[in-house]
Amino acid sequence: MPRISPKTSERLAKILLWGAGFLTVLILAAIVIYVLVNGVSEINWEFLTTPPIGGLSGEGGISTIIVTTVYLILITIFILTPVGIGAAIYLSEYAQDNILTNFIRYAVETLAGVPSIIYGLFGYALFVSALYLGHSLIAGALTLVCLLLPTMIRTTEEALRAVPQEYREASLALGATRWQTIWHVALPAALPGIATAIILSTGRVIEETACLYVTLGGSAAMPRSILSGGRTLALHVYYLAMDTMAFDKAMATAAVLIIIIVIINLFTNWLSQRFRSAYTAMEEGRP
Amino acid sequence: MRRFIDRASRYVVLLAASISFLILFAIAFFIIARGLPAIQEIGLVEFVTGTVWRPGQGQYGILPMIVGSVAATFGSLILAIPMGLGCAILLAEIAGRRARRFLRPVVELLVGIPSVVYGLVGMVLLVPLVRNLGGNGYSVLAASIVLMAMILPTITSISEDAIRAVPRAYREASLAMGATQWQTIRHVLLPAARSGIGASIVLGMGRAVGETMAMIMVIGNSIKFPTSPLDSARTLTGNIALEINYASGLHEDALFATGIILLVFIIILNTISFFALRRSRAQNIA
Amino acid sequence: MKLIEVTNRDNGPASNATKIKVRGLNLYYGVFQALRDINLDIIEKSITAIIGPSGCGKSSFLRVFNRMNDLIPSAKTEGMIELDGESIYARGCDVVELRKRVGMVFQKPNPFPMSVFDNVAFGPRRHGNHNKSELEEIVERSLIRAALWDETKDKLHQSALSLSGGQQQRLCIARVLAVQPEVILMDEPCSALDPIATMKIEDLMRNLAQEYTIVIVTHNMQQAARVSDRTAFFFMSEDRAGILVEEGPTTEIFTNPKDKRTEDYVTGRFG
Amino acid sequence: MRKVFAKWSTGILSLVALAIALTGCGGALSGTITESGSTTVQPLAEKLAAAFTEENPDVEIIVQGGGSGQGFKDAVDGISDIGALSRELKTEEAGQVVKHVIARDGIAIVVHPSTTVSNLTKEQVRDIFAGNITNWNEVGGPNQEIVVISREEGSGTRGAFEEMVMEGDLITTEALFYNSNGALKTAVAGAPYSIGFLSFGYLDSSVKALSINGTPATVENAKSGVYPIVRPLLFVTKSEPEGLVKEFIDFCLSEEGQAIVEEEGYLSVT
Repeated sequence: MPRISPKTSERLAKILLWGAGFLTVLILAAIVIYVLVNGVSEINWEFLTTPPIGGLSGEGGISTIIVTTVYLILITIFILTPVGIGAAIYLSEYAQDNILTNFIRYAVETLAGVPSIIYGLFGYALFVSALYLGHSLIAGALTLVCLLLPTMIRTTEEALRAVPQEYREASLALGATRWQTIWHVALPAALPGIATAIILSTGRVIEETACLYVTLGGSAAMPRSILSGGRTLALHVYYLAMDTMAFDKAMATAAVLIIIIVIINLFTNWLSQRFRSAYTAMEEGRP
Repeated sequence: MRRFIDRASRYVVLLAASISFLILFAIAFFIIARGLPAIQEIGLVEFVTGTVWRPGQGQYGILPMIVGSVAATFGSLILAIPMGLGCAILLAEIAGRRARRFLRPVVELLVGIPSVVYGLVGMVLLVPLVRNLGGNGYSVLAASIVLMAMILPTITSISEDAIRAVPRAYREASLAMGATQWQTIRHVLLPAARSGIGASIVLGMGRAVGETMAMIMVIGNSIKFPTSPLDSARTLTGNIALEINYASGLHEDALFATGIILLVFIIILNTISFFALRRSRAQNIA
Repeated sequence: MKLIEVTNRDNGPASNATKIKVRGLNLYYGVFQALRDINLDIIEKSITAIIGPSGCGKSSFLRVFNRMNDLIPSAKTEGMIELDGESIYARGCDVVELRKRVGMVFQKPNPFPMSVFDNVAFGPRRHGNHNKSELEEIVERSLIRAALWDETKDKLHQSALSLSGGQQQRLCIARVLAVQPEVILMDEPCSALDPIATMKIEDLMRNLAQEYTIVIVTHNMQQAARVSDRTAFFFMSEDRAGILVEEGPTTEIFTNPKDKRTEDYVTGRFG
Repeated sequence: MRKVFAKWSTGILSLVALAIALTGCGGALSGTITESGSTTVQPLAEKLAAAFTEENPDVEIIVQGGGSGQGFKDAVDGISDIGALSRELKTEEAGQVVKHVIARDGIAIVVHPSTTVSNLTKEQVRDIFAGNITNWNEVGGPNQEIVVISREEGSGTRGAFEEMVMEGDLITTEALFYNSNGALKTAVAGAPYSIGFLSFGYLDSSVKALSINGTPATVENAKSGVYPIVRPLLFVTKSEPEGLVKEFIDFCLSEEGQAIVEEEGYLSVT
């Protein structure tokens, strides 16, 4: 077999590598452009502010869907944030190397890889059935909290660990208690990182389908209490695509989703950049 | 008072931390408590190697679904590994700052797109295309392509980190000996980063095995053995999501048992990637 | 005042031909100028030591010769650098070809995480030699030349990372020799090693100087005095750009420096 | 930093207020009914609920899908006040709930609109779904493989279809499966040479309904008893309904309610 000269293989390899990059861009472009081109024309004020007509006709807008999504985000984040931050504080500020800590770490690692549908099964068995919450916002939110907790803990813990140790030492040396140090020094310094974690979680609530499919019910009506069922934007896309012929509406809803996700991505990038520049400023001794 | 808050707060955060532990325990408990009796009743061997899934007739064999999940995942890996690794090398070694600034957000956005949107585009755009190749379009091939787009970012970003983490000294030593850039990548960087790359592939695999909604939308959900990429099939996850709302009694428990099998798959994959990543970190410190 | 004994050597430089010629070299990293107006001749088959305080651009200067600075996107080189009369920064110059001719040994031993054999065979293989018996011969020859054969001949297929630091550095030298370079650049090759390992490497260098042109950057003035034929003293100008203060036979630089700054440095008044 | 925390706590407070507002839905003349189950019944139930709440604005009726099996389970477990089924109760289910037939529904055999075949016998339908007939040319169509599309195990429509058409034969494993009427319709409309079965309430121009034994699938034919595949749509409650739930079921069975049933393409029970 004749060997290809190093120069030819170099050239060939680079062509293939750029090809891979190009193809990735192409995939994203195909998805985003296809959805936007087919969906954006349907998006108007009426679409956003009228409720869908019936659950299954596919006609009407997405107002109740947007409201449900917002409620679900608020309830989920409201429960998720204190638990997630608390756990992260324990792991980064208190945890010693003992069995309990190791168990917790192992749990966080493992939970992060468990697929959404398993959380769905769990939420269905515990919240929907065993706790008699039914297919409801609260059952969906609690399931999401379980799903998002590992990521929330990890991101927050990283943010806390990034706070220079000197800050804590300075605070302790001034006679502050450990908790005061955490509350007044470590947490504020880690705030942009924690905000990033919350926004990322919000994004996940918006993206999630499988676990909500089996816990949230899928009613298209306006939720009246946390015991009402509902459907989020992503679920609505699924129902529209699978249960109706309204592909135009499905595309429009998907377009709304993509626009939200792009905004969230831009926002997190901006936040993490700010976070980083805040730290470089600290390291260089500027305020 | 100050002391009291200090001491109490410690227990409060410990409690918060323990919740994650409790959740894992509760998940394991609920899935197993519901699924295990079904496995006992059906018989583990019969359940895992049975080829017919007809709950109405009391036949609960999930082998076709195991094969369906494995086939779709394997197909997606064949497509995603060269692409993802290519992108990772491009981002870590070759692309200039400007190309990187463009490519990285693209990869990030691919992560963020909800899986139903992948499913929707797959259903409307990809399935009719695949139909031209034969069959009805709802197929393992369509599922593999959709999954490829979904796991591409995982493979790309973790492999990129692994390649970046290879000590600079290796790169310089190789280049200083007159090796070309590609030779350096191929013979020095990739071997040195192989644990991290392996972990990225395993994590991508985990994501592919766990994907649910997009699979239901494009794979057709038939309960036979797929014999070609153009055949329809059903995944383990799809089986759960499709039937849980319709099931009762043993049928419902059998779906929890499907969850146990899925969970076993995932835990094996996670453990592999956990150790691979640890090894890759240890290597780069050495 | 004389603090450092310069070893008297009978063999001296084997010839007086210029191997590398540097004229009007300026090196920039972005807007920062790292080197200003360097003019220097490197004599063939001799050892040239480059000394000077930290941060005066010694390593950057060394990396000009095999164009390793190309790896830094913001780096820009001006001026003329000729290897055997041919400009190495000319448009047609092949960097890969250049690096085959100009090998480099780094500050920290950096063997690849592969076997000893694969480390030494890495270069020849990359340049297209896959003949097993030829490779075995090259590996043996290179390891003998690097005075490492006796210690490693029984563990050629063990990981190179299992060797001691000094052995690793000699392995890196063997790895360079296997490519059959004409010039070997050494960037503080002994700074991470203990005195005994250092001595072994220094002996090796003297030995290699009969065949190769060696340029060594060192912090250790005793080392420069012990091994080199010629010494170049670099210093930092006020705007932190590196400049060449003085260059000449090692004996002269250490015993009779022309410049006040050189004298201060070699007598240990600062640096 | 303190300001940021002040903002945070305001945010949290308003969240709590919101949660309370969301939960708080008391009031003497109002109440909530939850209904879940069959996706066949779902669009009808939504319309009935809309009409009922229009007359009683303080009442909320939550209508959810889930499937007939789910509807039965939810009613028994008390998760829903009313469970909806699109099939007759199984013998083992019958004793556990009180059933109310709110409408009847025909099941149409639907094909992709491009299909040239427009009539099949019940036996041919059975053979196609059992996998004994796999090509359209065996039933007078083009030489094309038949794509069989079925509902999930547990679906009421499937249960009724199996009971009335399959008569003990099993649906082939080669079939594609979807878990709602809508999903099945979308799949049939999207795949050439496909065949499936669908509630009358879902029929529209995107799919073609076949005549069975020469009888077109129309409400009239189903009502007169000529069309062979008709099943009841049920509401089930755990015990004899009272109060609000009784009001609603009575409304469904009233003249006004049954008018809506007919309007939606189902058969009234009166």
